[in-house]
Amino acid sequence: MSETRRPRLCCHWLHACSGCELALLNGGDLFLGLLQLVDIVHFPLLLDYKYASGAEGKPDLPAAEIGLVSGGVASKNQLEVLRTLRGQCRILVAFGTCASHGGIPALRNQWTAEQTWNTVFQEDERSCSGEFEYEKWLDRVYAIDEQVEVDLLLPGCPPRPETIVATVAALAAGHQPQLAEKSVCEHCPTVRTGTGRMSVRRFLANADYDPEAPVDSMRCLLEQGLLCMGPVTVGGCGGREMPLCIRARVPCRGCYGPVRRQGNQLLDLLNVLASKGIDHRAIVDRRSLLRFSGAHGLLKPNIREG
Amino acid sequence: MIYEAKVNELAEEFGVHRNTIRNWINSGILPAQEGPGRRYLIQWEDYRRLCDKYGRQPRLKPDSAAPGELPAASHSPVVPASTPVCLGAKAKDLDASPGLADICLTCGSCAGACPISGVDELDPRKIVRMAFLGLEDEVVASSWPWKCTLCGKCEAVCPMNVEIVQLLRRIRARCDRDKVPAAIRKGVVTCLERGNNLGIPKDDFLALAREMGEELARISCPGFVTPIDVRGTRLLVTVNSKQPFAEPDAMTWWWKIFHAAGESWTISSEYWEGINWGLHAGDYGAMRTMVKRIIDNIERLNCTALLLPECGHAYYATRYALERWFPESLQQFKIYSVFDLLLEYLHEGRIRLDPAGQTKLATFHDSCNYGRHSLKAFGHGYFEEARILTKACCKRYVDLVPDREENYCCGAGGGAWADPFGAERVFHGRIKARQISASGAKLVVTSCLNCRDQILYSLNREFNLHVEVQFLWELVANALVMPPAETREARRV
Amino acid sequence: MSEQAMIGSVLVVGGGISGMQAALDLADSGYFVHLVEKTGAIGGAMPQYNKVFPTNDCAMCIISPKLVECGRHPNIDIMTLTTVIDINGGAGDFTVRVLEHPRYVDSAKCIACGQCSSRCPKSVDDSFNIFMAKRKAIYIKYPQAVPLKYQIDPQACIRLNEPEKCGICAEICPPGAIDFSDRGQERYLRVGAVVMALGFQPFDPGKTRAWGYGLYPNVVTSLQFERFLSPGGPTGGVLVRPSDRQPVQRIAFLQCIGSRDKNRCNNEYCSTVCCMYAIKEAMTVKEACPEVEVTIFYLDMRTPGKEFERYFEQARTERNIRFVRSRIHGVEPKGQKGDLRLHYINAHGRQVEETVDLVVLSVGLETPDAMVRLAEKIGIHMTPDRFASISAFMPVHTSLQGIFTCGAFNGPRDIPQSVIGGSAAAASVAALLNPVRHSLTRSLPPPPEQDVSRQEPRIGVFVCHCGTNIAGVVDVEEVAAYAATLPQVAHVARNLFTCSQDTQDLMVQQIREKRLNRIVVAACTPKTHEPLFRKTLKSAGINEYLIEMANIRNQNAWVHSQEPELATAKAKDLVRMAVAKVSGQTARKPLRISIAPSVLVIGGGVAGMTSALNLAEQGYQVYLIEKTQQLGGNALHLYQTWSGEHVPRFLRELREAVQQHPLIEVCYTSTIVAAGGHVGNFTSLIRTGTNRKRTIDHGAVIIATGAKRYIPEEFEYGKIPKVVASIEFDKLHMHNETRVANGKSFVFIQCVGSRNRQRPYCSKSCCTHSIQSAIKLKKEAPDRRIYILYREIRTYGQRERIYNQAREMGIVFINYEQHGPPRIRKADNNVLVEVWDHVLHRPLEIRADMVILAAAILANPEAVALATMFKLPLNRDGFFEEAHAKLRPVEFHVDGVFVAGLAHYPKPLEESISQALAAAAKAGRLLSRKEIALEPNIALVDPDRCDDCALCLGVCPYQAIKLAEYRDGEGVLRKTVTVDRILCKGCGICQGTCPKRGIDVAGFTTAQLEAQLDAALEAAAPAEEGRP
Amino acid sequence: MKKEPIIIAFCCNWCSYAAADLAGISRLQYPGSIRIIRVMCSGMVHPDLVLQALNKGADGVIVVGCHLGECHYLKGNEMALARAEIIADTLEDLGIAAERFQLVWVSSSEPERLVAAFRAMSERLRAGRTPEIEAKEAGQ
Repeated sequence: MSETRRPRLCCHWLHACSGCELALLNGGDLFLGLLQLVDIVHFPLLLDYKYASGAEGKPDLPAAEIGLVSGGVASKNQLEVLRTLRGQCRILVAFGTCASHGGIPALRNQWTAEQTWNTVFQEDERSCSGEFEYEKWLDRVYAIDEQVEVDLLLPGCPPRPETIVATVAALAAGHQPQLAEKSVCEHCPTVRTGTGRMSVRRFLANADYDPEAPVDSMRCLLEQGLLCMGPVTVGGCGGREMPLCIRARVPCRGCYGPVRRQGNQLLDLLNVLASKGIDHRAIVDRRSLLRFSGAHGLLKPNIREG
Repeated sequence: MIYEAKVNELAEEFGVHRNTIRNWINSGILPAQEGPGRRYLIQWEDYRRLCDKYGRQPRLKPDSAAPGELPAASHSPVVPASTPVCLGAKAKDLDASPGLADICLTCGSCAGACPISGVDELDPRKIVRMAFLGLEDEVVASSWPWKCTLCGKCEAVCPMNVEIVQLLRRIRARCDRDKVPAAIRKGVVTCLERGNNLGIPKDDFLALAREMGEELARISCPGFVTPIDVRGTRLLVTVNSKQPFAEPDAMTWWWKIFHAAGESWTISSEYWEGINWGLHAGDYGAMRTMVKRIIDNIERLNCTALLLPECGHAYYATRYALERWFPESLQQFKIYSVFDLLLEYLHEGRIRLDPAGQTKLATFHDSCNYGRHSLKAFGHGYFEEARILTKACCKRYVDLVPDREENYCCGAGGGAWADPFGAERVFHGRIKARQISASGAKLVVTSCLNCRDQILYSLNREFNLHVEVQFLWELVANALVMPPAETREARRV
Repeated sequence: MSEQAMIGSVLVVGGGISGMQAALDLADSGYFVHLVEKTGAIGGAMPQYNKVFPTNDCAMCIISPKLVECGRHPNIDIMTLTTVIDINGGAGDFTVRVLEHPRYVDSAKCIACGQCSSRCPKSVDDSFNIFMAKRKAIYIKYPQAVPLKYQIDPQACIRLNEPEKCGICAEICPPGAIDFSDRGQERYLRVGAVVMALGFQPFDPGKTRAWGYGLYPNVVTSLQFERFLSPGGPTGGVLVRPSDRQPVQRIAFLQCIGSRDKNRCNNEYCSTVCCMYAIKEAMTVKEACPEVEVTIFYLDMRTPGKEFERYFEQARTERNIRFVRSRIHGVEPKGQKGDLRLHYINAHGRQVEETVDLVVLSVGLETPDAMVRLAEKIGIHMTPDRFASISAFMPVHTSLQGIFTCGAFNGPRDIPQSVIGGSAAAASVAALLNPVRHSLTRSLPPPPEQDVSRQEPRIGVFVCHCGTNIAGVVDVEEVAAYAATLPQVAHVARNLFTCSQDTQDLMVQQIREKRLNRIVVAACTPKTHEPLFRKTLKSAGINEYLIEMANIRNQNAWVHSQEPELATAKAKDLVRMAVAKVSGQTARKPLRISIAPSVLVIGGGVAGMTSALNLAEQGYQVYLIEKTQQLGGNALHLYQTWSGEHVPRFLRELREAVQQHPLIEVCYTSTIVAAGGHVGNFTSLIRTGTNRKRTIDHGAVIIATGAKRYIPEEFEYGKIPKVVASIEFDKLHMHNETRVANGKSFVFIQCVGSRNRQRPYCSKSCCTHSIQSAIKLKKEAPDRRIYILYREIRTYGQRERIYNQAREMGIVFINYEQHGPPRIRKADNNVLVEVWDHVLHRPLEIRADMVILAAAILANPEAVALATMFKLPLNRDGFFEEAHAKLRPVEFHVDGVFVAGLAHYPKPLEESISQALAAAAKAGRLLSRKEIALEPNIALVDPDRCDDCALCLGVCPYQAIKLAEYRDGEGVLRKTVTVDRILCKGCGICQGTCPKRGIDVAGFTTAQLEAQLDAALEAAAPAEEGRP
Repeated sequence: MKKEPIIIAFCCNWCSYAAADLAGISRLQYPGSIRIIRVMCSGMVHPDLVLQALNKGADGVIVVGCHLGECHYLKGNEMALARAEIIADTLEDLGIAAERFQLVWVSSSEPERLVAAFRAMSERLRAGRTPEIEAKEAGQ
């Protein structure tokens, strides 16, 4: 291995939608620049590379210095691939919110695998009929750090292209990537007073604002009574600029996952509401607040309903 | 409901002896039928009446009464409870001094200390309260003043120093004379009319005294002659008329001591009675007259000291009357208590005592009059003296608990021995009996005739005490080491 | 006396709680204090108690920090074994002759190692344990004594009585502190004022045989019983019969032993405290052994103090303590086994005989003869009850100017009243000696604090035996050995009493030698003892907050006393948790703020005026806020004090003094509408009568807003004109209105609106008040018939005299507790009162010309608004709740705010005045410092985590959190969360709210709590998954 | 023999911590597997700490605050009450037995009440109503 050789990048998807990979591509020039820094050795979205089973029936994946894994782990096969990736990559990055916290697919953790199976594949008329070979499911959807050791979380649904490229670039250069550690509020310019209305408005309700006036004259959406998940969600969606949803004057949906790695967006937000004297039971389907972070056992089948 | 109980259970419950229960049953105080297993069947109502009578909290209640609920206090004997007492309607005059009732805190110390409080509703606190609230007529009309032995235990414990005994004496004084128990009333009248309580004619008495003297000389005191109306002697000695009447030998114990001590003494041929039931009857006029007679005797016989032996109340009444009505005569002669005199003999070596003869475990019972009453009235109670003397005559001694100021009355004081309330008297004495049994003493020494009679004749029998009871001077007389005749003679000069 | 000639030091005679309080308040207010104590250690009677009522705190635990505070104070000179011989001179300059008795141990050398005592061959009865245990001839008074120096009992010491013999202590004493040639010496002290806190002695019931004390071993005094209940007592807190060490099954408390008695003693007065301490002792027994039958035989249960009535009620209903209204005349033995027999008459007049195992005599308080003699020698007037004669208007002034008194020497009283008295005396001294404040005090700067923030934690663990309290259950050696194995622990030590003075010195030494920078004390509770250890850290030169206590006594040894192994294991866990927590502890600096030298006094009644006048005399500006047009408050309705002093005259003089004082500004018809700020710097908004608003800056607040009267709804009040409330009656009486003037029969009904379900408290002053009125009526016309219908007569203390006087005058007292309240109806021209007599159990009928209702005192409803403004708690009855019922009776947890008078609880005038002076003392003590240090137990923002989401702003109950704007490095306008260090009280509600751990209360950070949690669960097997 | 359930008790400095001290003074006895963590106010306890404790092996968690209306900090216990509801709901969501968490009010003078709460929770947990059993019961 020559000393000038660029670090290899292995990018793989598991229980994912490919949005993260597309975000990387959306980086455009930035992505091209990245090609100067790393050698992409595996990237299913770009390279139609089938990883045949290896010698002992293991997935055959190339070794790399940097591994980006998007999506959570939902099947035995995915688990096997993940373990292989962990073995092959020196730095393993959970790429996007699904890999970091379960993401949207982990919403199904509210039910047992069996329930989901029956609902989706048996009861729904639209489901495919006929004989298919399905992958063998795990009991629930896991974030990848529940199964293997992960070196870095790069959350986002999807992550911001600039952040992806900067992160890979930093890793390639052997630096610690600079990722947002604080919540969405950090760069939210809305007007906060620490007080607010003591009720929860429906999520879809519109915020009060003057469309002509800049966002920084708009009142904090949470203080307006909108269920904004900004305070419990890690920032980064807007870079050092205004968060994206706020930019659109809608509340944060929490897509970057919890602000603390161990945090629980549902519990933290309910706690905020409770502390402010808001009846949290006014929220319809509170568990949907874990829509992006239902892995790590935070969403569980409701045994009482079951 | 039928109350089923064994005699000993009832005895335990009422704090009396089995004999007392049997007596109650036999006398009809407690109607009861003999039942199986040596049990008695008692109607609940009868049982409750007995509890009321003796002021006890019923141990059992009829099934209908809620547990823990106390039956309503029973009614006043005079006025039914439903009739309210109108306060302020009538001016009260019994308790002229606040110390007699007003300062009462109604704390209940007196009632707790009184051995018969609750018996027939008698309760010192209640009496004080009634006097205070102007209900003295009810008190005066009741039998309480005569069931009370005036022992003063109530007064001794009163934190406010309410003079309860004084109040009761006043109440006694208020009673119509025909309400005064017959024996007392008669005793006073007889004494006033005939010179002594029992009306013993002078000649009979003098003859008896002489005879007894001769016998004493023959048995133990050679040369003894009963000194009657001997002028110029030091000591005038009175006589309790009960003794010449019932147990003349008892007089000679003192005579023997005088003889041994070489005392110069005499008995008066007139008005020799020492008993003063004016005190018990609340008849202060009679009391004064009787004491005046003694003063006259002293003056007539030119004595310089007075001794009233035999009974606690005689000493108390006489000294009290002297201090109250004849203070000047106390300048002329000295009044001795039995203790003062005996101790003087002992300390001056005029008598010698040998305890060897008395091996029974002895105890001393403090009479109320020599004890508490003297302490209060004269500033000194004869507690230690009695014990020094008793111990000088007995090898083994034990105190009653409690004793001295806290001693319990024998139950027969204040004239009660002569009163018609025998059942109450026995009930009163139950604590004394218990004290005596608990002490283990087999010999009870006392300085009062009433106490002696109550313990010896009543409690002994009622409570199976099996104790010997002696007067202090009887004990001393028996322990005397008689000196040779010349010593006595020498001393007399 | 000219001001120049005054002396800026004070003599406090008596080292009990009252004297200690006076000394501390004075020393902190700028006066040097000589604290003279006749025994070998300060503390007075309180260290002997097991618990205190009604809080049930451990007495030793709450007094111990005060002892140490006195012991350490640079401006308090404690002189033990010292008696005052004579006092000469006058106010401002006294010369005091004192005699220091020989200790025979050089205090400067003694290290309190205790070797002397362990080797001393002579044992004598220990008076601290009321002769139920032994001590040596060389001894310390009690283990936590201050000063902790041994002393030789010259009566007992072999060597001192027979020269040539023994002398073992001198031979083995490591520092050679024993000095048999010690002769003691006379000294002369020059002081500006004297505070006499001479204290009391318990009545000796052995003077009479009636109660069997000294005759039967199972008759004990209440103080002995305290020792039996005390874990440090002769039985280690286990209740057994003294005669045979068998368990106790039945206990009887006999009340009024040596009180309210002129027969067996000459103490006519009520000792005030016995009812409550009897309940307390009974409750303690019942808590430990509910099956024990406890009966209290009483005459009147006197529970008039704050929360006392509830305590009484709790004892009766929840604890099943039996209360029998019957005074027991005597105690007799039953049988030979130690049983005792009581004979009494129950409420129904029936005889009852009971057998009990143990009789506790609730002995009263009296002034020791020696103290009476001293007072006589100095020339202080005494009352017939042998207490210092004081005026209700000047409750801490003796008859001699410049000599003040406090505590039980002023009449029997409980701890809070003694503490209040101590403070009140201090206030009076401070006013007298104001010109020479700070003239003789010294301040010792603490050693420089070393910065340990960059050092690795080097933790020192000090494991306390607490005598046998901990070591008797927990294997402390094992715990210490275990502590040594914990990470970062650099030093472990064990101490017999970690809180004792000598151990403190030892700790300082070890911290320095071993370069310790975090300390764990495994001992009792931080609630009482952390402040003490913090001072120790300070003297060792490290930041005082680098400490954590592992509570292995209260929350371990004592609650698992039967399971030593478990307790030892738990102690290790607790130490591990404390070590984990302390390693995350950071140094904090107290916040120094300057103080506005002025006081806002709210309420122009007697309490408010008294506080105002005293503070003005102390030289501070006072704003006195009165909502009406005149000063005087409730006292305007009063005619005389219990002792017959004329209130209107006093009120007029007080009012004039207040109005004329240049430093007092009275704001009439004014109310507070808003308040802000904090200790030292309050800002209050006042609305005046003209509806103008005005802002006042002040350093302290005294709340003296008084109380309201109850308007009766019972007894036909308002329906029959001859039924009036007592306050109305007083007015009619004062003006000799015809109903009164012609009246021949008067009935007073007590407890109208008090002591019921709705208001379960006693209004405290009504019994005294009604009796006074009755006496006055009777004096005017002796043929008047006067009846007082009561439930309990509560003429506590020397007030009992007027109760006795009333009865002597023929006033009739009828108790209606048993048979129910009286019935009132109109009859012709007068009122017919029907009531049952409690002795005769018969109905009584009284034709009354007037019926006077002793109506309750109610909390001022305006207190609620004030409480909200100043963030103060109210109790269930609406009265202000002080910081601690026993030892902080005029303070709040909110610094700089004090309470006095009826706003705190119903009380008679003299107690209001005392409390007002005490509040002034506290305010003066605060203002005498130019600046104060605030506890930095506040929330801190972690800038690395906080993202200014502002969620914490709204949840803060003190509005202490704000968003501040700033421009960042790039010039962008940003916001940041800031915490007002003064407003913040450190509750941590913000911490519980923040989703990102961006804000933490110092000393209780989430990281620290987590560390504790992890340490606690270290051994527990985690659930099967990493996260649920 | 069943292991004593491990219970973490977050005790408010002003009420229950003092009550726990008083329990000692009164020599009340309670199970030895209770670990008290002192907090300044029940309102200081973030629900996350409760969940953490349960995750890290505690069988039960008890948060003890002052009686409503008696909070030393005016309203911290009201916070704790509101939080207790969300904790309860979260436990339900997670299928954790509700008995494993409890909020109790105790004043500083009510050690018996505190001890009774400790004992009651310990006994409840020892009775075996663990989440696993709960799940089984629900499944039947």
